[in-house]
Amino acid sequence: MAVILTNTSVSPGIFKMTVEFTGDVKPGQFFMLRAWDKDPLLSRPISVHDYTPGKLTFLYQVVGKGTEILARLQTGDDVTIQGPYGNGFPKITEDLCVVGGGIGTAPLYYLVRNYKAENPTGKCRVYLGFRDTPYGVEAFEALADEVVLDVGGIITHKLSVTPDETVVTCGPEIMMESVAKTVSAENTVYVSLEAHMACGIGACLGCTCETKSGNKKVCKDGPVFLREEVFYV
Amino acid sequence: MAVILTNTSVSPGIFKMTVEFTGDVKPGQFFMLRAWDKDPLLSRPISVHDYTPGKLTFLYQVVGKGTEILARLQTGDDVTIQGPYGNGFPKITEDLCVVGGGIGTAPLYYLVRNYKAENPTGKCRVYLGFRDTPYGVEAFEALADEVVLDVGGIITHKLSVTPDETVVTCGPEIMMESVAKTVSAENTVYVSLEAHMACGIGACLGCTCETKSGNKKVCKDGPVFLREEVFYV
Amino acid sequence: MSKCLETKFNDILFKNPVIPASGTFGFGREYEAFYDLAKLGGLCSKGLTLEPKPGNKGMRLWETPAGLMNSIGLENPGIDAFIKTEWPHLKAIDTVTVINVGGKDEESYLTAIEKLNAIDAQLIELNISCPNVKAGGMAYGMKAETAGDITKKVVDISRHPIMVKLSPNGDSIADIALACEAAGAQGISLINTLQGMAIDYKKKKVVFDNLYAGLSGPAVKPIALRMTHQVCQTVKIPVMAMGGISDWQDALEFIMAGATCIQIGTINFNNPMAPIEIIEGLEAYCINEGLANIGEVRGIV
Amino acid sequence: MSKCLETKFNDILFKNPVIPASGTFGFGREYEAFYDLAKLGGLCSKGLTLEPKPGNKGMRLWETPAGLMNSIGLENPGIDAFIKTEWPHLKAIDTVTVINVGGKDEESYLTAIEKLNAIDAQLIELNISCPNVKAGGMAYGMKAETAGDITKKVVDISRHPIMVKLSPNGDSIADIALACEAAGAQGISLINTLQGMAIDYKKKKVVFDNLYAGLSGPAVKPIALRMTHQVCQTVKIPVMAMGGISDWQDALEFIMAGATCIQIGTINFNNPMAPIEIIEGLEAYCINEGLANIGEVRGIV
Ligand SMILES: Cc1cc2nc3c(=O)[nH]c(=O)nc-3n(C[C@H](O)[C@H](O)[C@H](O)COP(=O)(O)OP(=O)(O)OC[C@H]3O[C@@H](n4cnc5c(N)ncnc54)[C@H](O)[C@@H]3O)c2cc1C
Ligand SMILES: Cc1cc2nc3c(=O)[nH]c(=O)nc-3n(C[C@H](O)[C@H](O)[C@H](O)COP(=O)(O)OP(=O)(O)OC[C@H]3O[C@@H](n4cnc5c(N)ncnc54)[C@H](O)[C@@H]3O)c2cc1C
Ligand SMILES: Cc1cc2nc3c(=O)[nH]c(=O)nc-3n(C[C@H](O)[C@H](O)[C@H](O)COP(=O)(O)O)c2cc1C
Ligand SMILES: Cc1cc2nc3c(=O)[nH]c(=O)nc-3n(C[C@H](O)[C@H](O)[C@H](O)COP(=O)(O)O)c2cc1C
Ligand code: FES
Ligand code: FES
Repeated sequence: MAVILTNTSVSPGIFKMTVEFTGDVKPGQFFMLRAWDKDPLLSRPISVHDYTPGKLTFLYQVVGKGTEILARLQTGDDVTIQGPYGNGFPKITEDLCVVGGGIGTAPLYYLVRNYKAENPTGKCRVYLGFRDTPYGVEAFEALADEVVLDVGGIITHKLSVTPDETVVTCGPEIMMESVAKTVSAENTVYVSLEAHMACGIGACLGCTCETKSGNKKVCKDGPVFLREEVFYV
Repeated sequence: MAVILTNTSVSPGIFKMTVEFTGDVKPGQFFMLRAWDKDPLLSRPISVHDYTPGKLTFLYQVVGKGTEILARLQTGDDVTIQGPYGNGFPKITEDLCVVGGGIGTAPLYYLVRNYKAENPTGKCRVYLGFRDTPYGVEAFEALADEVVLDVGGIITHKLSVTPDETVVTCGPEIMMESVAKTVSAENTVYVSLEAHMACGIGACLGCTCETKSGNKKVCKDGPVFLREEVFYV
Repeated sequence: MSKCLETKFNDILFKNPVIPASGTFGFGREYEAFYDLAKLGGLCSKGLTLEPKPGNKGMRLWETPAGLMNSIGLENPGIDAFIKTEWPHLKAIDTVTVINVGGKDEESYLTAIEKLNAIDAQLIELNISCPNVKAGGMAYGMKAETAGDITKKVVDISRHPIMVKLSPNGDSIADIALACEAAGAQGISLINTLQGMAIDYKKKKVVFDNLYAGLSGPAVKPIALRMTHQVCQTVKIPVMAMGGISDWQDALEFIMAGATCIQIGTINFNNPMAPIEIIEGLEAYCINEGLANIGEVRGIV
Repeated sequence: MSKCLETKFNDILFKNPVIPASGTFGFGREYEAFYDLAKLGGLCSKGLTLEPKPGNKGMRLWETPAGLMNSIGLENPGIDAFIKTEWPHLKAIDTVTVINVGGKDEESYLTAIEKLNAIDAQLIELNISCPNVKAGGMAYGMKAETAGDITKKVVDISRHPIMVKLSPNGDSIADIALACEAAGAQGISLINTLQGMAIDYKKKKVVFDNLYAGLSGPAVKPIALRMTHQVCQTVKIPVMAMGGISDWQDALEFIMAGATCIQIGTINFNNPMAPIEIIEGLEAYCINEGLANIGEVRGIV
């Protein structure tokens, strides 16, 4: 159980929720959220959008029953959160190029903020693609060295990566696949996958994805994978 | 859909909810309430506790999942109400003696208030029995000619009915049966029954009770019945 | 209303494929307060038996997670009273009335069917699947052989087309459907309720006098959808499917699984407007998808 | 902890009758972060097969009203790897480990069982009811005859007691249980998942590559409770029951229906503490009701 500090709409259909939480939380990790009993049955995996001790933030899109219920919660309400789960992004010391699409930008903010804190001299460029109304762009602009925004187009058309950048992408699968295929094989590319989840902790084997080294669990071995493991580029 | 004007606890586990509603509402009728989707599945039958045009009041006890959800609703929230359903109490012109037990007192308040409005010279006596903490007693005292209160005992032990009183009882079945058996056969006695309900409108045949004249539907033919019909006294 | 939902079930024309299910809609009267019944594709009567039946004693309803258990036990006024007091009203409604018939033995089925020959009904739903009456009903529906047998006898004497309503509690439902088809059934409907049990732990007693009872509602939808698909893959006669349908998306899934029409049961209790919302939802779907008729997506999975 | 929950399943002593169900608990490790596994009556391994299995491709999970459909397809490391990497860890936990074994044909069942003879397991759960693998599994569990056959062969060569896990999708479950008992099974567990179907109407496609999948969770509880009651009324060997149990009240109802132990499946995903809360709830119940042992209410309905 966590107490909700704020939960407000930041764009049509997009909500930002901050809850009380203290513990170790890495960028790229996620929590299983619920604020209901048996309808729906399962908890919902939501990435960490930002974290400072005491304050854990999620950015989420309302797409169905679970996220609709989350969106109706108010300051002071309780929400059950389990986590943090998942491997999270590895420590990045090279320059960083992140490519986010839609709500896939959610986990990238904490990544960038954390990267900048750990690599004060590192360079970080951000590509953000949205189908219609963009959100969260200024937050990235306040942190990153460069932000390229695309609305309604295909973000990978604008993408150009330098040899000393590590690339991290999160968004629609088709976008991540395109990033994985476009970026030179010399660069390290991480993708953050999604899968329907029941347990979130590696017990049900429901979130399996095929990789070069056999089945992996998105919830436990991921959600962050090296491009080579999952996209046969 | 109705908008909640107030919804507050009036005693441990007992809530009073007032919603916006205008229409014809008779004492003894009930509404089917819901403020959830599929968990629980069915709506909950709740009697009219009081009504003036624009303001419909329920008095309910929290006993399970449905009433728990109702109890959490707040001013301004929506609640789905269907009704009014059921026959309600018939027009009473004799003196009135009501015998209520626990939350069974809920529909009796509107009955007494209405009786007094329609029969300014009629006499109305009220017996109220509670297992532990009583509630709503002053409201009855403000209306009735006499209020007999019993806590922790058996209300029918105190009951004595005059020949010119019509008796109305609502409460635990064992109490209603005892009233039905105690009161002289000369008096008219009405009981207000409960049954698990699905539709509330007479379509599912789930709320049937056996009567002298065959099966009756508590939701449509009742919930108010003549004692002779249902208790074989 | 456009014609995009018009559906033929053999040669019976339904203005849309949405029909409230037997036992959840009385004889329709109660729902007239909510909407004009002529908007429905059809409606299905409460299960009728030859003789009036008082139904089961004791608790009749019990809620379960996303489901409802019932043990009504076919309470009904009997065929004669139905023909006298309900049929004139039903007949006058501009929609298809499906007449659901149950029985306790061969004779009671056949006599009931004969009596119905006297009225101009369009479709009879032969209920061989009610789990809530001890003698008869589901007994016929558990095995292909007995289901085929009773179907043949009924078809032989009925002047109305017979749609057999199958039980999900017996042997392979596709086998049973096939036997009914071979016996001359002109349609299949499914599923009736799943046999379940409830215990009141506080009272240390079973809830229903009849021990087991029938489970319906959203909880059973995945099972009903699987069975619908199995039957639609197996028989050529049209199928009227039901089981947990609560919105137009559910209805559409059953149509995609091959159902010609769909019935709406338990959700009527939760939302009396459900059938109308489902009709409107399917219509909007056709328009948005550019379908001239909903039939274009029937059986596409 | 008091002894009011101690339960004997034949001569195996469980400190309480609560056991997480196969496939919902991995090999236990993941839940060690939530509580000490020694608090459990026992735990049940993921379904093991002779050879490692990658499981099914495509979507594996789909939520339904109060239910969950899964199509994992028995992904597991195989018996050898299990014995090597998981068993030492499991063995060290002070609780009963039930080993769940699936197979694709007689030979694979028998070889798997032989390999397990090498370890000191206490109870084997013979899975003849997985609806998610094409060859084998449920095929054996649909009919009394085949279920009895494979049970007999397995019992003959196993040095461990065999509890057969039954499918709710086949012929009369009581008949199947009886056949397994006659074949020498020392226990029955039930139910495995109910076969269901999901369609993604937006994609106009079935959700699962394997067409149908297994339904579990609170939605199925009334059906599981009925089947548990039917089987407990029929066989003399002990029954380990499951299907939709989500709290101690549910668990108690299964015990009242006659189950000796109960397994906790899908609800682990919804509430990882569920097994512990159920144990505590049952214990409080015994105290409040003045029961020296939970067995006093077993089978009382
Ligand atoms: C590791 C991970 C991190 C995520 N982080 C975020 C985030 O930060 N912000 C955000 O808005 N969304 C995020 N998602 C997606 C989010 O989990 C789904 O949008 C959400 O579960 C939808 O639930 P619903 O009830 O609103 O929708 P419904 O469509 O009604 O859900 C039905 C079922 O499908 C599952 N489901 C539906 N969409 C997805 C999806 N895209 N991924 C996984 N399961 C899905 C649900 O969990 C549920 O079991 C993440 C998903 C994963 C796997
Ligand atoms: C005509 C009528 C009028 C009523 N008026 C009032 C009222 O004014 N105030 C009040 O507090 N209660 C009233 N009740 C009882 C009220 O309906 C139940 O307390 C309520 O349904 C319990 O729901 P739950 O989800 O909280 O409990 P749960 O026990 O979780 O409910 C489980 C199921 O049992 C049904 N159920 C449980 N108890 C009863 C009951 N006593 N009567 C009928 N169904 C029940 C529920 O509707 C539900 O379907 C009335 C009942 C009827 C039939
Ligand atoms: C209260 C109730 C009464 C029912 N009575 C009948 C009946 O008389 N005849 C019949 O064939 N089916 C009857 N059924 C079964 C429904 O017609 C339907 O097959 C079943 O409920 C599954 O659909 P659903 O999940 O949409 O409710 C009844 C169901 C309910 C809930
Ligand atoms: C994700 C998942 C995986 C399962 N895997 C197995 C398995 O490997 N072997 C088995 O016998 N049963 C398996 N089952 C079935 C459960 O053990 C149990 O029989 C079923 O889920 C019903 O119980 P429940 O409703 O409490 O979940 C699995 C169930 C789920 C949900
Ligand atoms: S969600 Fe259960 S293993 Fe990943
Ligand atoms: S509740 Fe359906 S008939 Fe009364």
